[in-house]
Amino acid sequence: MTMQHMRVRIGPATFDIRSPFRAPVEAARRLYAEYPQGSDDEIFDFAVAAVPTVWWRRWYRRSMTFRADYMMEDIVPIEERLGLLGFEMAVNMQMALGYRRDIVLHAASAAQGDRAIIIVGDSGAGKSTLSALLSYSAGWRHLGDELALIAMDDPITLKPYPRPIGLKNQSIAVMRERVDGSRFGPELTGTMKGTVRHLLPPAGAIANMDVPARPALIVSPHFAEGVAPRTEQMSQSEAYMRLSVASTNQLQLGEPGFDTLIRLVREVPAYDLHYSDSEDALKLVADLWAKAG
Amino acid sequence: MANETETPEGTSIDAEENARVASRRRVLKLGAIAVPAVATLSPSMAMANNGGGAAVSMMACQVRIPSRIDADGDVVPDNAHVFRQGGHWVYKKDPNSKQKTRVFRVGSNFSYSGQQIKDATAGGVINPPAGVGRHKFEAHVRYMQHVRSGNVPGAGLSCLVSLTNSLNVANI
Amino acid sequence: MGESGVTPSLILHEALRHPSTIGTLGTRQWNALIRVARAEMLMATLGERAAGTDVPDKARLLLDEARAAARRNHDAARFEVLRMADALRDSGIPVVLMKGSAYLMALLPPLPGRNIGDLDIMVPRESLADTERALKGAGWLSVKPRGTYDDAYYRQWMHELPPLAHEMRGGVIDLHHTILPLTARLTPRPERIFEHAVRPAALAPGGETDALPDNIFVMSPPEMLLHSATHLAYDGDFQGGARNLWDIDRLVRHFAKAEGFWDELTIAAAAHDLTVPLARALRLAEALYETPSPPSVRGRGDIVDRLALRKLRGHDEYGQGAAPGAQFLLFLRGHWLRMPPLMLARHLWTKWRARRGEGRREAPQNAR
Amino acid sequence: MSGARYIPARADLRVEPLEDLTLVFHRLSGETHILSPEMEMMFSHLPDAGIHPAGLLRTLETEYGAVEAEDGDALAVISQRLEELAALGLVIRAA
Repeated sequence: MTMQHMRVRIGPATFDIRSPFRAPVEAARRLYAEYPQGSDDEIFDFAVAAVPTVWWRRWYRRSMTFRADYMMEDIVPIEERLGLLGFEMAVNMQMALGYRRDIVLHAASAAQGDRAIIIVGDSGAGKSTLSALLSYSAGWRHLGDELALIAMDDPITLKPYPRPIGLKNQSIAVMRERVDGSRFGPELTGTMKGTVRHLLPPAGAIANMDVPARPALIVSPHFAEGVAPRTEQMSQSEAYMRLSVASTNQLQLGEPGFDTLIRLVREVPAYDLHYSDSEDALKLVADLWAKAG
Repeated sequence: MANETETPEGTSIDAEENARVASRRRVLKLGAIAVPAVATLSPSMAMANNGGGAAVSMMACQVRIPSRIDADGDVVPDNAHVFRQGGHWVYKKDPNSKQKTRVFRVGSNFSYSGQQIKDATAGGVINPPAGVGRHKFEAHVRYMQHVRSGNVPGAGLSCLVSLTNSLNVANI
Repeated sequence: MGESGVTPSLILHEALRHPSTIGTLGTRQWNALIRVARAEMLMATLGERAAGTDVPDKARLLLDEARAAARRNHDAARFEVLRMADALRDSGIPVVLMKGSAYLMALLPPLPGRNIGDLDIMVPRESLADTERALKGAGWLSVKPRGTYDDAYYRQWMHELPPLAHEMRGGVIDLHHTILPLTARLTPRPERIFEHAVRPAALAPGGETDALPDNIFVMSPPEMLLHSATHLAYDGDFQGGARNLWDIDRLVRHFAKAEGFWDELTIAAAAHDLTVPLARALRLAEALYETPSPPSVRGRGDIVDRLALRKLRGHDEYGQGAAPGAQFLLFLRGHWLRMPPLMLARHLWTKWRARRGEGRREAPQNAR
Repeated sequence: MSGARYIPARADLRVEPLEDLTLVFHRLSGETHILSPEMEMMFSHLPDAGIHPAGLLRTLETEYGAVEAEDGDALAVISQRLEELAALGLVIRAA
């Protein structure tokens, strides 16, 4: 089987991506063209492969499943045209399940100077959109839209993991109004989350992906039609619970993981944000950011 | 959980604080025996969840429901005029509208355990616990969904997190 | 890799045996070694073995990450053992720790880096109901397998009850009363295991372990090795075989230091009717890790050895299995060994139907 | 049940009070326990040498004047709470 093959580094982790299917690897190559390409002469972190579900599916009614270093058994087969999405999913899974050097948080993040905001929330709460707006409309440095890496050091730092931003459904149009089409990946329709389109972070975010930042504000966005914009501060223990539950590995990191989150919620204020409109969201964040000093 | 106004806040109570507390001769009121007082974040459960975030043990989880909740899951204000109409309790939610909203009432210490909620919403189908009518339970689930997103303060903290998954499947 | 004829699996086996050799590996070989070690659940073990060896920085980072995870795993596993021991303390039932938890509590050489999964324990068959009751009283719940077939199947035919999971922590206990399924054609004698069981501290180097109640035991050295060997040779298709053989290698090298060990082992193997699986395990351990054993105990290789070795050595540089033919034959053999043919057919049919049904129900929403 | 003595496993624990609730990290299990104010208050009043439920009740009565339970017997609630802590490994039950 001839394999298409590429290596790419995102923040601290290098991925080896391969498949006998040409199209998804080529799509990944295009999407990641601005990222550092790993070389063959380097030890990489995780291998991810898209393989045919059954051997003849390579040619007929093409569908693929994924193999990787960390458990991928449960992934449902994906049509060939959505292969790029499968890679993204598999890459994230490796970080969520296998990466133990930092706390992996299911959160978006962005920075101004060396100070960062962490955006936590359930899928669909508006994390990706808010982080895309911050970086493209408010001049923030994009650190990541899906996973935030919190180093268990003193002082606590956030390591950038600036993967392409996974925009869904209405938020694609919201960002398309603001950003040139050349920074968008292909439109993937009919996925389990509706229509998905990747947006490359601004070039500066990729160029500075080894520059950490210090967390200064934690927000949890709640987008809902027709609500008046407002913020509410979380108690420390509530912030702890939200972060701990949003983490894929903190509970498995033992006392250093506990210690880091305790320090984080003591040092950094956390707020719920309610809004129905992206301009309101940006204004709420700006106000809190000014207050966080 | 113990009522907050009747319990001390800090962990270590020094002698002075002791004397102060003792001199007030307060009554320490303990919570009901059946309501667990610890919530646990457990790494093995996080692992069982396959990396999709941790789980809080459902057994140690309690959400108290306010005595008057309307059909939208909002708390009925104390000063609202609630009256009976057509066999139901209702009130005018918007004073400028003629529309009436149904009100569901419970006793002062009514709560659900995490397990009850989990059972009642298993498989994405609402199946109210024994003794709770369907409409009332749906209103309560709506209330809990608000609580989860921080709209209503004061419900059991541990439940905010553990309920997230159960309530997500309840399509209300 | 092609250039030297050394497969990625062989790099791993060699690295475990002689950790100093990994200092000479090239980048491509390192990448292959990491993939295979992860696939075989031996990454942390490799990290412990290579602790003093000079390796590339990135390799050190990945090995240390795995070691740290294994240490956390050991703490959590120790906690589960202590909770279980506490729950059964007053029952008077003798409890034998099996596999990983035995190595953990007796601090035996397979331990460093070894991942410990569910807590496997063995009690006398007549005490099963009391044990289950005591554990349920302390928060463990029967994990109800879907449908009644599985539950009945477990209770009637297997060497363990349906697993018990703790309601708060989710930790799982597998409760055994013998070391092989009742349907297997070999019939080991569990009562002998209880007769010869020893306290964990009796095996621990230095005798220092956690204080455990008087009714908690581990198997005697010959029986611990026999159990590990049986587990390898009978657990289906040699999946995870490199890890199980590593356990065996470490146990053999440790226990064989004692005078008369091989004689005791031979007697125990005969008493349990486990001479054949023991011999196979020793042959495969020798092939992978040069594990020393007397030729008379080891016996002669056969076609199953060759299939097993093809699979054990067949990982590609991404850790994927590359011997599908051997894999399928071994899969059939695993089931054949454990069940009479008619039952096997019924079992596979029921499993297949259940899986199909599940697939249909779950496919549209399985969006994790 | 009230005959047992309960000894806090403080050496295995790291207790971190936050503004509102107290978190307890248990090193061996890796679990994080969030104590309600009532539970935290009982836990912090356990002497290192251990105490019977009745003894803890007396300690609390000395401190607060009176102890009442929402649904009846304060001693039963305290016994139950200590059992909850023992089940989690935060206290050790000694005969």
